[in-house]
Amino acid sequence: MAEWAAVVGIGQTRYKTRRSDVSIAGLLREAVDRALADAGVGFDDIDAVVIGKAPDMFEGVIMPESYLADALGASGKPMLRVHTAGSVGGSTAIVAASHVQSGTFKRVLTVTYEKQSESNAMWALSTPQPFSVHLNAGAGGYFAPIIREYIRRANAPEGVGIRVAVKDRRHGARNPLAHLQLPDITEQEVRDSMMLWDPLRFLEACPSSDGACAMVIAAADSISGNKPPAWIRGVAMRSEPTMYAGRDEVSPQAGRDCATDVYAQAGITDPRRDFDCAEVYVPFSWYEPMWLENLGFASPGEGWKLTLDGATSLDDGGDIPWNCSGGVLSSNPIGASGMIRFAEAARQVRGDAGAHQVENARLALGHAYGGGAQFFSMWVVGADKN
Amino acid sequence: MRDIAVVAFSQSACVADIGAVNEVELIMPQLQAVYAQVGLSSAQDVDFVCSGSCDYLQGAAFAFVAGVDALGAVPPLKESHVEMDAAWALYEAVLKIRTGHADSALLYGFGKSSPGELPAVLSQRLDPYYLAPLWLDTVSLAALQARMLLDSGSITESDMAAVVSRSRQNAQANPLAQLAGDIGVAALLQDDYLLAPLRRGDCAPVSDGAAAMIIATVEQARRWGVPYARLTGIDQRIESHNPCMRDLTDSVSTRQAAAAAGVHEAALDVAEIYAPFSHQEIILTRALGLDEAIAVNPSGGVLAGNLMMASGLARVGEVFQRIVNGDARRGVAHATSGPCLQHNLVAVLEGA
Amino acid sequence: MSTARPDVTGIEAPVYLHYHFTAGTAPARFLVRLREGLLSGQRCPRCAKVYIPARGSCPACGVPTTEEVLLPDRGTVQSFTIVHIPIPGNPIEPPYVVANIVLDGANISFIHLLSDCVNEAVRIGQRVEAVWRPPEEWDYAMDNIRHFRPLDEPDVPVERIGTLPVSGPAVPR
Amino acid sequence: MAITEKLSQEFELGFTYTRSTGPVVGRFLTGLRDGRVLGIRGSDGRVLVPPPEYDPVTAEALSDWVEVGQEGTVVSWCWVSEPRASHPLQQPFAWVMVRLDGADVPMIHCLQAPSAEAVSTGARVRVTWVAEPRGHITDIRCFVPVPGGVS
Repeated sequence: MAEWAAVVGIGQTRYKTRRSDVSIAGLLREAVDRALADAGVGFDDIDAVVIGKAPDMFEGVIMPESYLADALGASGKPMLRVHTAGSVGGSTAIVAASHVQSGTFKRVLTVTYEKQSESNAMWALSTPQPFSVHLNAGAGGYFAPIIREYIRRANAPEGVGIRVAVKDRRHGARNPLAHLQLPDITEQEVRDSMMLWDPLRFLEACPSSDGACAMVIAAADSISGNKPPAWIRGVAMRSEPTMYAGRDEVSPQAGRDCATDVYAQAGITDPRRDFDCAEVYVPFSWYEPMWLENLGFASPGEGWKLTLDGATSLDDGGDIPWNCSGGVLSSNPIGASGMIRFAEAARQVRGDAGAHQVENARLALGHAYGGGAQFFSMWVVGADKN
Repeated sequence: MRDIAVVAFSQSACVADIGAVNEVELIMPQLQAVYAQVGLSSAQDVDFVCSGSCDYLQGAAFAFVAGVDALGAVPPLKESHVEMDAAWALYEAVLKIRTGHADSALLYGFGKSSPGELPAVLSQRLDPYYLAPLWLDTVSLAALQARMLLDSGSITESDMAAVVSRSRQNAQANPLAQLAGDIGVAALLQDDYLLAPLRRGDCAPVSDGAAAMIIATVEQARRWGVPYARLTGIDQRIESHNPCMRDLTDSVSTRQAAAAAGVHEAALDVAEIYAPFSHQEIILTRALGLDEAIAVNPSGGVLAGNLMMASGLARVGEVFQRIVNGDARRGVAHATSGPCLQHNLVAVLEGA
Repeated sequence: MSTARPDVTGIEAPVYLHYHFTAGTAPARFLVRLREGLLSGQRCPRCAKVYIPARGSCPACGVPTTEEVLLPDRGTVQSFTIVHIPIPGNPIEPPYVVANIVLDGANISFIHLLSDCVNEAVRIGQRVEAVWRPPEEWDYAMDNIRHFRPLDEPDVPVERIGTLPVSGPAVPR
Repeated sequence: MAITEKLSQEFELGFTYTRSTGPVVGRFLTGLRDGRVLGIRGSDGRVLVPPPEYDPVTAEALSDWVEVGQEGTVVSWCWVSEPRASHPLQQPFAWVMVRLDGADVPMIHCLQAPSAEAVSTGARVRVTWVAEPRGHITDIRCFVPVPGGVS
């Protein structure tokens, strides 16, 4: 019943620790201008604007769509602001797609961002509320025990996370937009980097970046631009509580259900075989093998073997390259990170991924998650409608 | 496009300070109420859930995440969130149903505004370089807007007081209202200014609370066998952020949204308008083209109680209830967001 | 004249907001009990799982929880991490162990410090007990329990973590 | 079981954000630091102060700079009888929308006046500066009435 929708324009900023040369609006506009140019359209051609970002406390601008309306050419148009924690970049893309898939709009501009350098993520994510009933040990304090449980359960060897950390940074070195440019990174360097939350080392965690990512999503009768469209073959979101009795934190049901849903829409039966590549939200190295299993690319307990076999590496000629752009481990403007995954998946099937292009990519997965690995959003994009 | 129906609505009483109640405790009674209206057992019985809230009201990042604990999201739910009034969650859900990915949706909005100082908090919603550093607050901006209307001769302070008087009168029939009573224009004009030219009565009170709604395709509503109102139009538009760039005596985006939502395609008999300040009700009544025969804010509107992040959704709910109760056949609901009516949503509801 | 000064490229924006926070009913009940030296959870009326600290609902079932269950201060390590970096607002000197601990009789873990142990010997399934501050220091705060420490008991098999019955009386420490 | 003790406590949610301004906002703030008020010309020819980075109508980037006067006319005002600690003035003051001479759109700042009765729409006011401007919107300390000035 849904109308066909496609990505016809993509724009990203260069990701950096600190973009001290632009305002918040200027940062967004850099991505937006590139997306519009890529789509060959102007603001007059846009029917609605959908903006997403993670908590307002990162920049201290409350409900920033108010202030950003002018910079996004939204005057006189519908505007929506999405916030679903770390998965927000993905869910924003899905909400934007629904504007078109619903038959309500022809062309929608969507953008996500984080100007992390304006504050401190550690502060914003652990603001002091009185009577807290939980000890605060930071994001790593939350995720490291889950990783430890994965390692125990899968009986995984110690070096898997290190392998991912190196692979994604080498991928990132192919992507001129990536924040970390570490073409010569070695496993020894990762191993020697400071242990933060055992078993997570400094170089196994994502950086903190400024940046924005924008897309133009259009209906089938409104395709524009000089590049092929990336057809949206399926979209899905799932949420579950942060904690509940019996919850599988290592392989959350919300992630499994979300994948099942989006694969069914896109006619995918064997993700490792059917996809040509995937952009998956991996902010800590060990989440690659964990998500390989959660997303059905590997059987439970087997994900780390794909990683060690080089199956996910573009450099090693793997059959299912993951995060050819460098992934979250190479660039992490939190509110935009999910949309970057969705946009990079679209770049691959448009054949427009430059030095990190997977040859003849026809079908790709974009994935994001957030909160306590409880909010999931995914889409499947293809070079063809079916 | 698929026809969509509102099938259930519930909101909490508007109270100034709800005290020892957290997000989950605030939301859950409203969810249970809307499930009961439709005969559902939980959020598992709808296809999509979307909520609206704002972290800064109570000063904690990710306020909405705790809200998920009220849902019973096991197995996991198709769920989304807007950092906006839940009227925009309704908008997102309508699009979702139109795509065919859902036949029904649960919406909720919640806000516990009492912990913070709302005007100061909302001052940080303004342009972060020119306006927010002045700590110019929303009440002051509304006062500048009111002055322009008064200076233009298009309203008088008595007109503003008349809006407040009618709100208080209407609220006497609304057990959930925070401010109600029989108070006349002359008495209201005796009050001192809070922020001249605004008196306290001209400004909505700050309320804690939550609201929830269930919508569905008309086919699903019939299958459920519950009374419903059809949502025949919904649209929302934003304007320039800088109040100085706009004609503050009008609401252009409300006019645009009203036209797109088809407000004037048939006669109306009720309107629920989200006007946090008395003069804004006059601006909006004019922008919506409402004549005197139409009952405006029979609930008392937000001047009688303002559930931040849920008041917009509650306006839709009020119109729904009047249609289902047989008090009205066709009505318009309005929600606003941003300084001086920057962003407006208009929905049209009709009897089945 | 000041024209020789470099152009302005940035501003500082102090955003300081004041709040009067009130704990929710369920967290307040947990904290009031904690001040008495008791660990109080809530049982879900639908699935019978016991949550501590409870938020006032069973997150899995979406129903209000009201039945109080007092739990002993002994439990099992569900997982853990050794923290090597300082955390804002957290005065503990790294490295230290942060563990997800499930109390006996509870079906959910919470995070707390694990001390009086060899960090490298901490393991999933390890038995632990609370070390309380002296009663005169008790407040409405989780750190009435200074930390947990290992118990000399056999490890709990992984598949049984989070399902153990109440192991003994819940008494004020 | 009925433990109803209410636990309440004050807390401050605070951070000093470091904002980079970009070229447009930066040039305006540089102007303030140097005692000048700069506007920018929009797509419809109107002079806008403070200068938006992007045109409110077309969203195009703007760059046609215009220096405007430091006197102007009150377009609207309201009276703050109880200033907050964060406000630029600590005695009762007015927020004013002022159309500076040479500008087509007003700007909002505060006005120092002895009482509400001393403020009126149409009154002439002028900028006063802080002693040590640093490139910030509050380098304009406030507006003050121009003696005898009525437009």
